[in-house]
Amino acid sequence: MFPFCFEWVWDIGHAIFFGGFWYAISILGAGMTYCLLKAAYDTINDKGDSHH
Amino acid sequence: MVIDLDKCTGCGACMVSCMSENNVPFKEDESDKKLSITWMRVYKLTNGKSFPEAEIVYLPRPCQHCGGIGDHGHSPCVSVCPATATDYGYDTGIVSQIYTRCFGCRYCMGACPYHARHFNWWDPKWPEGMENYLSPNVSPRMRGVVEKCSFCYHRYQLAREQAIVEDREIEEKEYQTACTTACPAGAIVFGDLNNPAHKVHQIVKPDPHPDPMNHKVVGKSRNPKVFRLLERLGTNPKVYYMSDREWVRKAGDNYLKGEWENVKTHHGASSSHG
Amino acid sequence: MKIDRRSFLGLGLGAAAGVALSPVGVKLTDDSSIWTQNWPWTPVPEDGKITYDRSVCSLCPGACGISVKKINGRPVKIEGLDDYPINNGGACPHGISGLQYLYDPARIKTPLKKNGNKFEKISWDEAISLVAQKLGEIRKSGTPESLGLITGADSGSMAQLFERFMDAFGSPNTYNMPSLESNLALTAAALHGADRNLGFDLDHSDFILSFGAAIIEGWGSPVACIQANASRRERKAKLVQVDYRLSNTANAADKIIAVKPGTEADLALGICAVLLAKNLIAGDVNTSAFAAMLAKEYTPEKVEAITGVKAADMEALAMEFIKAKAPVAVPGKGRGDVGQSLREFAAVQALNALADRLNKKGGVFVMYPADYLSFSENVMDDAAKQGASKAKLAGSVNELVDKLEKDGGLSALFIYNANPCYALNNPEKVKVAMDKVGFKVSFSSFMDETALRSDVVLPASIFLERLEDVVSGGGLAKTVVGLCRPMVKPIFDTKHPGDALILLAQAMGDSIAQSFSWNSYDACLEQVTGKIWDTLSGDGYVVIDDKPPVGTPATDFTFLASAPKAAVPMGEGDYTLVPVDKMRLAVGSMISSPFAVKIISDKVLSGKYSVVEINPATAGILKDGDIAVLKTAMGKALVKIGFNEGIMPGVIGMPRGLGHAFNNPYVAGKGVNVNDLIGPVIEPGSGLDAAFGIKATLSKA
Amino acid sequence: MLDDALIPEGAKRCAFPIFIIGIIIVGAVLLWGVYAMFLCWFKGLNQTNMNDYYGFALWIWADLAVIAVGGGAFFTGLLKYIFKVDDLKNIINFAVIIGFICYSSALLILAIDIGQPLRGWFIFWHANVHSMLTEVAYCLSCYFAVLTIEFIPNILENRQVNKVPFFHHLAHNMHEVMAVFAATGAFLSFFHQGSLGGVAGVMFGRPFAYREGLLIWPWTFFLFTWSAAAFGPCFTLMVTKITEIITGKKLVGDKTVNLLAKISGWMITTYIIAKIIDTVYWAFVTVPSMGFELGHFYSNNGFYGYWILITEVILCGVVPGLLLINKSTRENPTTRTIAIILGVIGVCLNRWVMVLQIMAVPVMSFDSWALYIPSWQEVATTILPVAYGIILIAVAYRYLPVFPQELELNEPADAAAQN
Repeated sequence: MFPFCFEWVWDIGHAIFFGGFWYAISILGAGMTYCLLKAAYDTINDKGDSHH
Repeated sequence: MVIDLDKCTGCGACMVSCMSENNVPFKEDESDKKLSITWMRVYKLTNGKSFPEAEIVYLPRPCQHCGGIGDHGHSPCVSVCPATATDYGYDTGIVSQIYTRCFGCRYCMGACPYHARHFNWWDPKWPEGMENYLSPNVSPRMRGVVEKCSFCYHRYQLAREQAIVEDREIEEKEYQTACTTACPAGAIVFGDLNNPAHKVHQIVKPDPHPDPMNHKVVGKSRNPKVFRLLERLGTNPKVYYMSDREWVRKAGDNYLKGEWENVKTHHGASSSHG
Repeated sequence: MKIDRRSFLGLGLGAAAGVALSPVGVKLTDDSSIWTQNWPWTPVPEDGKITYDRSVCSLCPGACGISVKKINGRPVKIEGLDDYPINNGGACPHGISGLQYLYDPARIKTPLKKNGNKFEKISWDEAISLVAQKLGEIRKSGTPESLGLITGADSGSMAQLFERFMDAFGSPNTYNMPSLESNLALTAAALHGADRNLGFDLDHSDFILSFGAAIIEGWGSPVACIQANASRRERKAKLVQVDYRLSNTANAADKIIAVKPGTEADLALGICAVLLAKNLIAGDVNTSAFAAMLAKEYTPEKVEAITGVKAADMEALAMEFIKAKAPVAVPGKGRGDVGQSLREFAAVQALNALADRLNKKGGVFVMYPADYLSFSENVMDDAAKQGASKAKLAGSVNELVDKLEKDGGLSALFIYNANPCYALNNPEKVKVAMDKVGFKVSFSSFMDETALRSDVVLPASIFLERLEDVVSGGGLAKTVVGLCRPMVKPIFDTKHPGDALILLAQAMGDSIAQSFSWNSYDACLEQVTGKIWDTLSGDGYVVIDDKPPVGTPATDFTFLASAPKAAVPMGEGDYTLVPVDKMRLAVGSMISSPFAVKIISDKVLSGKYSVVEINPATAGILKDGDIAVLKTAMGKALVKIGFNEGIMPGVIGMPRGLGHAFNNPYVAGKGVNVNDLIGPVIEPGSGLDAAFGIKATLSKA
Repeated sequence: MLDDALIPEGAKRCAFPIFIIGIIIVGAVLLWGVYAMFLCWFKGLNQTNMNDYYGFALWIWADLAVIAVGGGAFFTGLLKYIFKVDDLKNIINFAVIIGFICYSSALLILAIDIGQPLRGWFIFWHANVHSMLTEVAYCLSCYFAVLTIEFIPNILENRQVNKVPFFHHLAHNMHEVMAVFAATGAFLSFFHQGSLGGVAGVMFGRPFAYREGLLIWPWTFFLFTWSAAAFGPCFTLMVTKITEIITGKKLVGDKTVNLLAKISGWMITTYIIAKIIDTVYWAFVTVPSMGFELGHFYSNNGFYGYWILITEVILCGVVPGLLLINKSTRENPTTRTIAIILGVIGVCLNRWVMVLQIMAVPVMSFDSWALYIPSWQEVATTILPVAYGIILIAVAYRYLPVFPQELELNEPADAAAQN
């Protein structure tokens, strides 16, 4: 899972597999962080009109 | 490993020797063989004819230590284990099993066509006092993990350590599996298939080239009396079987109607090249 | 302050986030997995220095050399001993399982005394004095001959020690359980004179004609025989098996001669007749009466009618046999122990004699018992002399059972190396007979069927705990004395039966004590094996002799000339039930280990059921896997049907060695004891139980 | 009612006590399953009827099945957020909830199925990237995260929760970027649905399972993804139908239903064509090369015959496909429902075959068929997720605005109720 796990090898298989994995994870992470921060921001300077 | 099926008497010494060497547990009822942990299992095959034409053969089945398609080390079980708990030793050709890492998904059992892998459905339990005969060279397995024949890897380790200390190669007789040494009929021969000095190599004469008829297959025997189980699947086992009886050799694999006739002739023919 | 929903939710989330981010979760996950890798209830064997120790296995008469692997002196593995003259390196499943016997919690852990129908633990002192006192009373009453001994061992110092005790006590009533050894000795006595053994030189024969002998399934010295068979293949020596089912031996044979069960002797005699008729027999053996009998009773046609073997085939076989360089005929179907007749053994041996195969390389050796023991003169008082000179109660253990069951006759009985309440046919009758004996002393290591019925148990240490001389038996063509050495101190409060006997003798006092003046069995052994002790204790074995004996012994055919009748199976029914010996199942006084039971095929034992072999052709409405009722004149049992193309139609093969009834869930309560279904048929003259089978019926349960 | 405050504005729900009674009844079944689950955890897998021939059995089938039918979530999401098929907004929430249930169930079942649950995480930590199961585990858990993310806004829209400005804004913002999540989800789903197929396809020791393929991916990889996308919506529609029957309300407009049904129909048809091609190639090229005739896999045993192949491919594949692409049968509620049900059965049957029949077929010439019947513990733990699903749907339906169309579709009923 991590380069420091002993069965890790720097080969194409690991590159593709974990490349994809960490990519997906970071997207989800980033997305959620964005939403949370944005929500916090909106809450502070409350725009009640954010309904639509 | 080569097993001479014509010598095997089905006495079961190999099974017991294996169990006692590798701390294999036992239950009160072991008659359901699908729940019975036997790293080495002796199958009984019949030729289907009636007395007195009937014939049987006993076929001992340890883990076949497959090299996988093209013998690249991707054994059916090794390639599927999600946790790298079973691995192929490129130096020894032995398929290992790390009990403390296996988490019991049993995918390897599904992938193995030989049913050489067994699951610990129960906690291993020895009658009070009997755990005294357990050997420290092989750790007893805990419930919920898969186990299988290791070609007595611990014996290899001991022999190797000795050899390293004395700075030399391991000798043939130094590393023999428990089933081999136990067999009263001397039906099991064990050694390094790649070492021309070893008896197994001399019997099997493995063909280093891919089989022209099926490129998945490597290391086919050039001895017409010798065959492997399910060779056509391309599992490339390291266990070879030997028999003078044609019906026995045929039973080692699956053939379409009429196919055997050509295959058996080819079998001999393959000794021509390589 | 007032906590409103917002701050409350906020706090909640904060806490959750906090825990999630803290290392607690990770740590717990990791620890839990480490815990699963070291579950306290999964044993961790103690490591240590590896050593190997050599000894001899005495579980069966095979007498194989074994090598015991130890860790810090703790035995962990048994393997065959390389270069041992009997099994050089090979081993059988039972020997390898030896350690399971050693540590078995089901062993008898202390001396026991029957109290009502329960056993209570007693000390060795109590036990010895109790037995001594009981025996003392018997001697006082002036009937020392009413002490009996049933034993399995017939050779070695232990056998002689028991004999010595019986003599010193004053009783002739020693009986051996039927074994291949005893049957061969009986045969030799009938044909060549008393006190001889027969050894079959399978290693050098080029044509083995086996009359049902399960040569690779436990006959004789199992490992030696299996190795002989393996070498036979390399030597291109032929094996012809006379049998009514595809035993593993028959399967390994080059040819099978299918005979009706129980007609092996007739075939042998038929072949003799052919040889005589063709005048192909050796030398000038006086065979007149015998020859006449054969010419009359065993014409090829008659033999064909009896055995089912075509006359032509029999003649061809006879010719093949006599033309072979080194042929040998082997008697004793199955393991050659129970259900054998002297007629059959003698007929086969007669064939060997006529073919001039006695004392020839690759033939039969008529050997004198290994004479390496020198006991000092036995001290016998008058009572002893009188008693010992009295006639035996019966001619054989089977006849003894009859006698006891009818009108008793023994006031005390020793049982050593024997389990008659299981191993003899119709054990129920044996139990009744046993109950007629006032006082029974068992020297067993396990609470088997017979020990259960005894009044005192003097638990024996098993072979891994004792020093003993073990003589090769089992029809081997050589005599090897091996030394069984203690691999560990006794695990439980058991004693070497030799020591128990010595203690007992000394407790009895006067003449008996004088006969047993050693202070331990070990000392006794060293003394009586004087001539060979040094080599024995040094090399671990002594080869007494492995060459063909010189000269050709005379053969007396009178027993056969009297045209003894063949045993007829009891009762009626469309099937003949025959016991089947399996290599993986221990028989006689030996009980299968958990490992042995584990490797039994599910075509032999299925759950609680014995699986019987039956040819589909004669199975009638029964299907493979059905549960059926097997009925004989002796009783009935529930069995599972196992279709087997390899058995003669009309014959039911039932595994021997199952159905033990005592408290050990791993090896007992599994299947049926085939002996329960078979009644003894005593052969006149030999006293052997010649019941090779019994008529039976099968019906769907 | 005491939970009025939580019920979506204007929506009508059954009386609270009735609701609770319903929950209790289903909850009883749930507890039964939980009991069995703990038996398996504490006593070990000897509680099951699995054996060394059946390392994979009922549970793995259940896993594959729920994930297949759960495929409706990713596919609907894909269509809605990426291909902007806007009509699907009326069913997307529900699709997500069903997906959430399916995937959480799958993870739970896996946690029971493995012999060493406490070491389950080794599959991540000591990952063997060549194993299809590793791929499954990764994508499965990642996609489960996606589903949770997709589910959250719906929860936050609960009347009370939504009053909290932060949650209100969070829900809003998550809707904004949902396309990104949906895309990631689709990507992940493609792989784990596929690798579930790969699990069987790569077993070259098992001729019944083995398939040739593209690069490292056997054909079953693509077939599984495809079938999940094809039959998943059927399941979504089926559950919607059931919910409608139970609530006695129309919850999703016919336009949406028919649209989804149509898409599903075309997917099924195309899938089944591919499946037939695959089967034929496997039967007449792959398998003979290993020495087997097709008949070997469908004879000499008491259960598996050609019937199972025909049922899966024709009756539960071709038939629903055609019924759903044909306008008249699609828009006829009866035939549509029949097609949908057949479809769901079909995909489940396919997963059964690809798990249990593989284990049953003898490979060594001297081996024999192995059949198996699950123990009650296995059955109970397999029913557990169903009960849990029912409860979750009930609660979600009661307290969350799951169906945007609910009010408009049920106005007359509401009006009637008001006067």
